[in-house]
Amino acid sequence: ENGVRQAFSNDVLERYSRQMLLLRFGVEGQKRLSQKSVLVIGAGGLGCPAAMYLASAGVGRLGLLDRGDSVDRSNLHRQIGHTDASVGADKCLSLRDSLMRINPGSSICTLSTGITAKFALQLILPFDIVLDCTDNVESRYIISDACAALRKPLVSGSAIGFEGQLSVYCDSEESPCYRCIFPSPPPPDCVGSCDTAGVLGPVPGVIGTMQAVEALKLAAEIEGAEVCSRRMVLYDGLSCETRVIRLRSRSKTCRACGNPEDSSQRIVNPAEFDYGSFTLAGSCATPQSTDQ
Amino acid sequence: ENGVRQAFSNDVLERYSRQMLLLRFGVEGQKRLSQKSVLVIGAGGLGCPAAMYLASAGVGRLGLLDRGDSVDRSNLHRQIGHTDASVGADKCLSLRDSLMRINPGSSICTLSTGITAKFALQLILPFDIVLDCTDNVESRYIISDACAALRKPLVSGSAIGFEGQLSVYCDSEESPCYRCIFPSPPPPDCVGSCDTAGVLGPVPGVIGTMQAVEALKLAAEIEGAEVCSRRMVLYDGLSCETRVIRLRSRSKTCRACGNPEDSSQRIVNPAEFDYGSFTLAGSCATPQSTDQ
Amino acid sequence: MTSVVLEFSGGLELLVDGKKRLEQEVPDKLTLGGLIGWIRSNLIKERHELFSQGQRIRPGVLVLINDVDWELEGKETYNLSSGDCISFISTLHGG
Amino acid sequence: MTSVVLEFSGGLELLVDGKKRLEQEVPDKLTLGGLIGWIRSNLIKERHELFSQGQRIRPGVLVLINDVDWELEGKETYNLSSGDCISFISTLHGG
Ligand SMILES: [Zn+2]
Ligand SMILES: [Zn+2]
Repeated sequence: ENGVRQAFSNDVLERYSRQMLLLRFGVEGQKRLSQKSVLVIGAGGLGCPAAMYLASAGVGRLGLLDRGDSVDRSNLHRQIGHTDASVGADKCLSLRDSLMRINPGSSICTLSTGITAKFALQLILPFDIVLDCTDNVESRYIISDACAALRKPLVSGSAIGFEGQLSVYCDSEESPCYRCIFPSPPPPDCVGSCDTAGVLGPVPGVIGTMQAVEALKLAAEIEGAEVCSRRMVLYDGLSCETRVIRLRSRSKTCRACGNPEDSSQRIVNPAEFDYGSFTLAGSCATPQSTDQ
Repeated sequence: ENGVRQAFSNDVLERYSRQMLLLRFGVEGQKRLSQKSVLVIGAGGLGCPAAMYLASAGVGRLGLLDRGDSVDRSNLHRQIGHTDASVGADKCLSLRDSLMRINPGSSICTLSTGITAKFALQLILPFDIVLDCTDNVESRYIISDACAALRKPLVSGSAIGFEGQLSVYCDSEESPCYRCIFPSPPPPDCVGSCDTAGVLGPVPGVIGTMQAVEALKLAAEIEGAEVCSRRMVLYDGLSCETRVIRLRSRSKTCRACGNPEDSSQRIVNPAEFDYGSFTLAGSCATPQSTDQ
Repeated sequence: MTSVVLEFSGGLELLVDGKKRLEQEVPDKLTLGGLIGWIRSNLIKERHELFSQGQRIRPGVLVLINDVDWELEGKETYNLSSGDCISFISTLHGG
Repeated sequence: MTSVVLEFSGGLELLVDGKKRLEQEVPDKLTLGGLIGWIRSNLIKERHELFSQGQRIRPGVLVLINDVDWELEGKETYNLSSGDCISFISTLHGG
């Protein structure tokens, strides 16, 4: 009891009491959580609820990284971390304001440069856990390759229309990275976006909130928790069907996290890989590579 | 195109454009949504995200009903519609403020009396769709009995610890009500609460956000949508497992929505039913009734 | 003996050492009511009333036979077969 | 003919008239690669390249054989059996 009071102020004890009550979480879980840092990449439909629940729960340090977009009114039907008054403002700063309103003690750093291949390792290195809340194929490969190189656990979410998907990569020796599962990129004309195909607001909300659950299990090292690695959650909001599918393990020949036969194929640092050509090469008009 | 511009202002067109882009939603779905009213009962861990996504999406009229609690700091780790500055304020008003920040055009009425048997029919009658975001057995029976009497679709969510459940009741002739599935209440000492057993913040978040998805399908009458009736979503955040189980249909002898053999057993109006004795009668020390 | 899978969730797993899924040998020719009584006597160490009163499951617990609501399968009278998966799900009320 | 269940999601259902689940008779003794070619020729009316190049599924599509990643089951060489459920899931990238 004395130890608890020494570690936490009364405000903190009260704020986090309902999760510290959980037997598997407890005071020790809260301590671990308060010492961890989480990077949320993308301040949109996935990143808003994910960051809101992580800041509320008392993650030690939260990083928000977005590509410098400003809040657009068309974001507001799903990006509940922004307000009408913040239309036109920088998304990272707008989301940070919302998080600070909920939990003024949060430690939040923001960067509006987006994730780039050149700086991916530097950007990710200072964090313990990474959330991919982005909306494009190129970012997903850059983030995964960097997490694979640094062996940082990556909680990846995506959503469009009425559907969402969630998976955790690189969280253990056996866990695959995104590239293990998707060695070749999809053809660019097969990729939809929420801005062109539309999305029902709470669908990315469900996935972003599940990303927060997975990140909290990793950060607080919750006893008996199983994160969603080598698995993928599929949520279809239209039919209200969910399933969890089993995925392959880490690939020994993965270019990012394994040892390809031709060692020059190994991606050691995303800065040295041409993501533009890679994702364009998936074009439907081009013969496919043989690894998918 | 002209018709669209006549029906909606530019602000509205922009705000809801990403859901109107959805083929099954479209302009007509947005119109239907803007003409519907939804009552969210409970402004806590489930009600906060549910109301935030419903207000953001442009539901015509939103009712917030809570039992007059004020915001406590221990709510803030999961109730993301409240802010640190609102600690001590009325929960309905605090949540309304957050919704108005997101969508200043929202039409929101609040009532801090809680749901009571005496006024259940009057409270629910003016709304098209009801969300049960409460945290106790008695409220769940009162709300369901009233929705059964009025044949109002009821989107019911619950969560505790690392687990959550979701189901839709009374949305069609074949749909059961809560009492069809649970004719007898659980013993009071078998019922946990988030305040005594604890809860991981984003777990009710996942369920509350799914409740918003179900309510939007009902309100916008989305073509081809299947709501979660005669089914229940189970989410276990600790293991990241989800499943959707099939439940029985409406019971012909249900006291709330059917015709019990002894017609005096029929609950026509919750005001005439003694919920206190009913939920206490479930005590483990008492012989069970024969209907479960 | 008959081999079945037993699943416990919604807090019921706390009655069986936190185990959410058990592969279990049970006596032959049990009905589901008989299985409930057998679990109460053999797997549950304390607070038995949180699970059942004899062969009657306590209110507030959903029972599934191979993922289907037992209400559709005869409830306590259902005859267990080898390989059956029986789920006991306590409903939640928090929020 | 062999009877299988085909599932399409993540947008692939749009290639087959919006159907997410199809019970389908297919020729006997197909491999999974053969099935992919058969679907491309028989079920898909336009934009075939969004599904496959011949018997090769397009990148970005997860294939499951009875709920298991096909990578664990021999991929295109897997021999279809009656009753198999084959799922084609396009991964999503939006957020
Ligand atoms: Zn890899
Ligand atoms: Zn009923």
